[in-house]
Amino acid sequence: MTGFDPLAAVLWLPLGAAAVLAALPGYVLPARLNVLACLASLVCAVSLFWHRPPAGDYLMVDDLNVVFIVLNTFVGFTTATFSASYIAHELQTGRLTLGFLRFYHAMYQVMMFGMNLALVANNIGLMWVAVELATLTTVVMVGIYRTPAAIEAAWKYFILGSVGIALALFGTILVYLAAQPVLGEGTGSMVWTVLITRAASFDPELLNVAFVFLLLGYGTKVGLAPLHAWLPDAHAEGPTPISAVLSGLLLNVALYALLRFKMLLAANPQALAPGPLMIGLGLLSLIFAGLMLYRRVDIKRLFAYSSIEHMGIIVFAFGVAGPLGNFAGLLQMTMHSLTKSAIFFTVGHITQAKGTQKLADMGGLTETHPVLGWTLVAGVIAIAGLPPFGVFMSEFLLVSSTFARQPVLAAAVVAGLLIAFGALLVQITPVTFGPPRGRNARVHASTLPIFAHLALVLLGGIYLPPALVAWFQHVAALLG
Amino acid sequence: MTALVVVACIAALLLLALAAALGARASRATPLVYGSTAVICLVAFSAALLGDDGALMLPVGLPWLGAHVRVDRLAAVFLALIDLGGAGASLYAIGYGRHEHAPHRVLPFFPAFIAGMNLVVIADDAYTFLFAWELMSLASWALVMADHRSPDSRRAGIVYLIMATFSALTLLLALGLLAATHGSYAFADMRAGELPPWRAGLVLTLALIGAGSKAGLMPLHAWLPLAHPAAPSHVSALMSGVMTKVAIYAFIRIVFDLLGPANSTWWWAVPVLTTGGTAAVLGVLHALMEHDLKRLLAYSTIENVGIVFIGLGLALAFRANAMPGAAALALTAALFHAFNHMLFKSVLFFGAGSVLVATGERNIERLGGLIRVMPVSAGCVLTACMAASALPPLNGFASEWLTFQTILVSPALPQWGLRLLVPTVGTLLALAAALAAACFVRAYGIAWLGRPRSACVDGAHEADRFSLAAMAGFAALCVLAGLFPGVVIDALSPAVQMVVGGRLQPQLGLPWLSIVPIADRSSSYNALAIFVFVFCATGMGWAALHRLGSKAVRSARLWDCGYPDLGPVTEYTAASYSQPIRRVFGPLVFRSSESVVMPPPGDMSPARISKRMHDLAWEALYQPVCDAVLALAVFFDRFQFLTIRRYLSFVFLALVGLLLALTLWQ
Amino acid sequence: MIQALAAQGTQMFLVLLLAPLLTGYVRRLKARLQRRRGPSVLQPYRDLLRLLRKEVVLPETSSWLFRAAPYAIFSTTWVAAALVPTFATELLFSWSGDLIAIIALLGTARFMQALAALDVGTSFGGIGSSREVMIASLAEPALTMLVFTIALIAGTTQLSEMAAALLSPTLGLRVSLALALIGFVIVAIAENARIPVDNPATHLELTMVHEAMVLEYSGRYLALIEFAAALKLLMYASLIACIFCPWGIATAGSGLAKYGIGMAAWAVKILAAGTALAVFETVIAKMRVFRVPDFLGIALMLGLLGTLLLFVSRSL
Amino acid sequence: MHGLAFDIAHMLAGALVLLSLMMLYQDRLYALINVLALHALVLAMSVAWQAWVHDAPHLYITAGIALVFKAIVIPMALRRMVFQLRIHREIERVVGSGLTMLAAIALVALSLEVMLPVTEGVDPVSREDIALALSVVLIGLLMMVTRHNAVSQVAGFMSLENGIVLAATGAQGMPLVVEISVAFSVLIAFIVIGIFLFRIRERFDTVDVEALDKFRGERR
Repeated sequence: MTGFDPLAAVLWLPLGAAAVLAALPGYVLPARLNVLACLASLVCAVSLFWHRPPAGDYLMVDDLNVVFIVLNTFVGFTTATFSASYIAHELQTGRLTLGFLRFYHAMYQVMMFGMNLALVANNIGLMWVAVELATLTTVVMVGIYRTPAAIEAAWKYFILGSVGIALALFGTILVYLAAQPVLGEGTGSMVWTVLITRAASFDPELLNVAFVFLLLGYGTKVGLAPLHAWLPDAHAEGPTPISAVLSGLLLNVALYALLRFKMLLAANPQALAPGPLMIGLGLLSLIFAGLMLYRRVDIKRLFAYSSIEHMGIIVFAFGVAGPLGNFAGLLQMTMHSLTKSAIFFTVGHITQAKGTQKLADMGGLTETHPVLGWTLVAGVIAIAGLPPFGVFMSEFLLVSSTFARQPVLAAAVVAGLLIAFGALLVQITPVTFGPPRGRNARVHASTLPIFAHLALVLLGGIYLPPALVAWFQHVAALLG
Repeated sequence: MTALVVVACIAALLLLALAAALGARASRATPLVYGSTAVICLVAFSAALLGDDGALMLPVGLPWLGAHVRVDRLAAVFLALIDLGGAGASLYAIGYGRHEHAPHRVLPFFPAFIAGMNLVVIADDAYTFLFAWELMSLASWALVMADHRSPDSRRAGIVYLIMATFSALTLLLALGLLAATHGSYAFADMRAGELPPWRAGLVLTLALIGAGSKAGLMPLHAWLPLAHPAAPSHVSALMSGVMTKVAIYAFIRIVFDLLGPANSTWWWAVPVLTTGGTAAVLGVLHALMEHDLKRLLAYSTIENVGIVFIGLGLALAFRANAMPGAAALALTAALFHAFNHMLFKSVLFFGAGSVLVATGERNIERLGGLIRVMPVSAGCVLTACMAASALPPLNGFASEWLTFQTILVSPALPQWGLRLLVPTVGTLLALAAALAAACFVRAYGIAWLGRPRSACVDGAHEADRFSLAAMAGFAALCVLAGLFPGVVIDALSPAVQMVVGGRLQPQLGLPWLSIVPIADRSSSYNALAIFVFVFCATGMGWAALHRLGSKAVRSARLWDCGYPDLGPVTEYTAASYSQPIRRVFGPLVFRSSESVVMPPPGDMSPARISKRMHDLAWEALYQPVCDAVLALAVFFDRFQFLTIRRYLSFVFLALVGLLLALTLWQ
Repeated sequence: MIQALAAQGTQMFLVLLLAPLLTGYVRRLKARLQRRRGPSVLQPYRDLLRLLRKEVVLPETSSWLFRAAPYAIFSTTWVAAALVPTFATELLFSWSGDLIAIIALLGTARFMQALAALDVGTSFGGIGSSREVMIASLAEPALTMLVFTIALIAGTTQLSEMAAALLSPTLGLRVSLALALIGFVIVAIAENARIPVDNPATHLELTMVHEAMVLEYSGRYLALIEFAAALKLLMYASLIACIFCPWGIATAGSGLAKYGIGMAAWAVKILAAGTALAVFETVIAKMRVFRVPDFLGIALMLGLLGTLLLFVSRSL
Repeated sequence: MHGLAFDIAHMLAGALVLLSLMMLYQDRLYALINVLALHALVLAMSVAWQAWVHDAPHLYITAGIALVFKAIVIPMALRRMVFQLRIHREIERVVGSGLTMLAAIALVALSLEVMLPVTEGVDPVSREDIALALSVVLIGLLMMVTRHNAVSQVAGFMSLENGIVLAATGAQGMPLVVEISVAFSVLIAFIVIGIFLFRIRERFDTVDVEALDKFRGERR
């Protein structure tokens, strides 16, 4: 490999694109350029499958993150495609101006950079910085409409996110402190690949305290109840592409960070098993979000709560651990991000067609907008964990493997799943079926990203590529 | 080989579904799709009937396991049942489907629904099984939502899909427990497992809840009378006649096959018998109170499922006591009844569909006199009604007769609990059978006989020839299965042998085509002979009357004990028809009450009677859950409206709390 | 074989021949008990003949079912009656249906009758049909439970085998059997539309059950239905006789003399049953329709109790 | 580590906790901002002392940032804001100051109880620093939770962040400390700019965070 380093490209491409986009006026060209940059990042990310550079002090690629980088760039690409048609409509209706659009595109790339960096970071400090960067960019994106509600959402996101990030940093410092007596001072004590090999000799009690901070810190970004408050509003008030990215990617990135630390704890036999904490928070999030779904009036907020619910399931899965639990968690992360972003794409078009986000003002979509309506139905079915979609497989593995060991927990999960499913069904049935309600504008929908996501999710329920399975199994073993 | 054919049929059905989704609005789509479905079903049916056992592994599904499919004798029986029902419904739908308002909401899901049911039956690992199970639920949900503009359909769809998911999750838990012993999701490994008794009992309970809620056992039936009627009639026939059988299959597969005889205990029969008996009686009582033709049929499905579960419970009891012969009798009765129910319930739903097409009405209080405008349909439906009422010489009686014979064997059971329970269940069964007859007299008498009660009957016309062919075909099968029960019993016996390790003696070799379940001495039944007798007796009676008696016939106005005819308004209504039975059972089962407002003497205003009935299962089981969830939702809703400071205090409290916990723990 | 066939044929036509006689006898006796002279015992035959010769008046609103039903009612009842051993057991076709099947055959007859009552679309037809199915829905399970009781004692549901088993000296006296007898009588009264459940002689609309159902029938159709009712009464009498006092009944293949004894015994039993019925109907009053479930509930409870006792005693 | 260096480091960290408590006690915004500046100053001294003791020159940058940015620029900006928005008299507590102080003292105890037993293997300075830093962090959070006012919330967040920087510098040889402190400064700048940019006074008529309520969405 001479000259071309895909890892560097994955990072530099978005950054460079951000600089260019910040300078370009208009919206057609920047939108296309945005898509193009994302596509290029995706190609580079895919090439990581074949050329894995050795882990350095700052960056690395391994079985865990290679999947997530590709997922990240893929969803980034499809979201950019969706965003191109979405933003055009927003310009027409005057919700955004050209100046903001320039800012939007640049920020989009910076955000992609931040997330990619967080995923490939080998240094826990660098990872923290990257997550913070991604958070800050999404904050400004959420507030981009500058309506009072958007500003309020952004403000809430910002304050809660900042506190979370501070706690995560404190946890990171504690991890360093735990590593320092073993690995000595300096960079080495923050390099993840080094940490994991020596984790067994760290002070377990310090690691425990560190994990509490990391769980709460990154958990805030993940949106676990009761730290979730920013999430629904940020999803609901920002532009829909950003909602898709938030749910589909940013939550994953934060969770990924949490997973890295969980692996450290798993590698230390004396450390407190993080299971009970994660199980508790996961269950709380699942059931809480499930109940919150019932009284939502805003469609985007509805699906935002569904994201909380899924994050709860995923964190629960990792808490239960074991090869099947971890596998289920990883699969669920992947499938959720694909499905949820597809749902947000659909919802974006629907809200444009209906001119509102209020559930009460929508109805009979399968009749007025058959493609959007049925896609929403498919998306909801997929996200609810029904076959033939991929979430079904992960929930199948999770529930069945948990029940034999901890019947009460599995029963609680089943109850939570049912509560949430009932809510989604009750909420979405009048939207997609029944007599049409509200405005019925035609939209020029870009259905390709939606179908691509749903096709992948469908494939996930039927057939998983052996390579992916092997990686996940390897990672699942590391996760303990 | 059979496995391959069935898998190919499933694939073909799924492709057909896809094609239908893309081309549902084409002009000839309806006959094409239904015709192809019928052909594919027939292929699968003959493969199941003629084929051999075999297994297949497809490289999809769970990554490290693959999708296992296997056709064994049990699966073959249910495959035959599903595909026969599917073929009949498709044939019916070629005609019926022309009246569909929105064919694009039905056509794609219909083949998928049948494919899902087929796949459930041949699945040989937990993932494929549940995948197919949910596919079946989803497709049928979409069919229930076909008439999406009606609020009832939407409500039915919501309740149905939630209950279906509940049942799938319960089965998932059951299979998860089974899988835990060997850590493998393949059925082959589950069979080998030896479970601690409490675990096996838990699996049984979960399977009963999961499969039972799909089959419509009380009190988990709430979705069934909502969803079955909401779907188009040919789909109702499939859901009632076939899908409930798939649920029964699931129960047999898990409890009889996967749990295996080694794990079984006698008390398992207790919950199965109790729920079965309760469902049988309560189902038919609900049906008796119902005015909606299709809902009535749906409740009758609950009754029949209950009867099947009584058979299954008896089989469990006998198997646990190592009495394979008796267990075989019980299981044969159950499977036979399942098959019969598929036949007659399909005809009944087809008939209801034809009535719906002809009159646009499902409320029997507004029907009447249809026998004169739809004579052929009326004959088919009458046959099915008689079969459903367990009257000889039709098939429904044959299977109930077998069930009664099984109950008569049960004093040989060593457990006291069962000895007390079985006769009680026998009473329930007898009660259910008698009430079923009452129910179908009422349904048929009010809807098809008498004088038209509303104008909607005026424009009615006979159904089209495809519908008639389907109805007549299945009605003929009802008669044939009733006259030659031995054929069906013999066809079932390999499956019975596989599941409980015993079988009935071959029936076809017996003289005069009688069926003898246990021994010559104890009981035998020959439907053919009875039929011939009745036939001859009728002939003799007819001949004698026409030789000896007057042939004069005069048509005249109604006499009615001399009352002047006040028109069809004075006809007996369905509500008043069931009033005596409501008086007897209502206070207990429905907490029903009646109040009469009688005007004072001299006042010319009409007297009024009003009745109040409660659906106790809904009020005791579902309403509290709904209320609790909604109350919690309202309570938690306030967390959407807090200030940032309060949210921050959650973070703060979580942090302090966790740190405190950690300190205390360390 | 020939003999069995002959016996079977004899029985079939014997029940046909004697059914109206029993009805006539009961009527006559009742009249005498009420100090009336009453019609001749042969009056039912005359009634039937008279009806046969009358023209049929069909209501305009009736359908083919209305005309077909009498035949079905008559033939199923007749077959049921022919399957019950009267003077001899193990007739040629007795294996073709056991007691459960016989009861179900009567159910078919009732099903058709209830439908025919609804066919013309009058309120009287409806009231009768509705009450009939209510009574049947209680009587039938009661009967089934009683059959269970007896079947458990005899170890069979075949009537011939039952009679043989109950004749066997090893049986002894059973409580369950007594319970079953009482239950059986109650059910028989209800099924045959006798007092106190129904009054065969009434035409007071509020109390009619069976009569309300056949109001619109006339001529030969009515004759068939009346005949079927008479057959049913005879059948129940024979049934009770065959099960609870099978003494004297001939078995297959025994000589003509035995058959003669059997016939004589049967005649005595039937006469006794008729007398008992007449006396009972004279001393008791008709009950309200909504008391009937209680009455039948007793039979059901007796059946269940009998079965439970047997289930339990089997273990001792 | 020789005694004097340890004592001075300890004293500075202790002073930071004390200042946090003082900040919690303040009722007036101007006074609060003054204490905040003092807090940052002490932090800068502490960081500089660490740099001196451990001979880690890059920490001087952190100290410099703390001094210039947090002790001078931000307090000035906040003052200006308070002046412009005319809220210098406003300060709303959720709970009384006595109760808050008690809670704060409990938090200090908790953080010592949490940190000291688990850091036995660590260098004593780091150990003290990290324990006291946790107290500062928790008190900062407490402050954010117990005040309605946006400016005092910023102050709370800044003290929280000061605690983290103290912990980061206390952890000997930790890389990226400078980068982290820069990142944090950017964060704080964002917050302050945010308040300016959104002109909360103009839009919402008050800086009180409770006033944002009506935009919480979902109000029916």
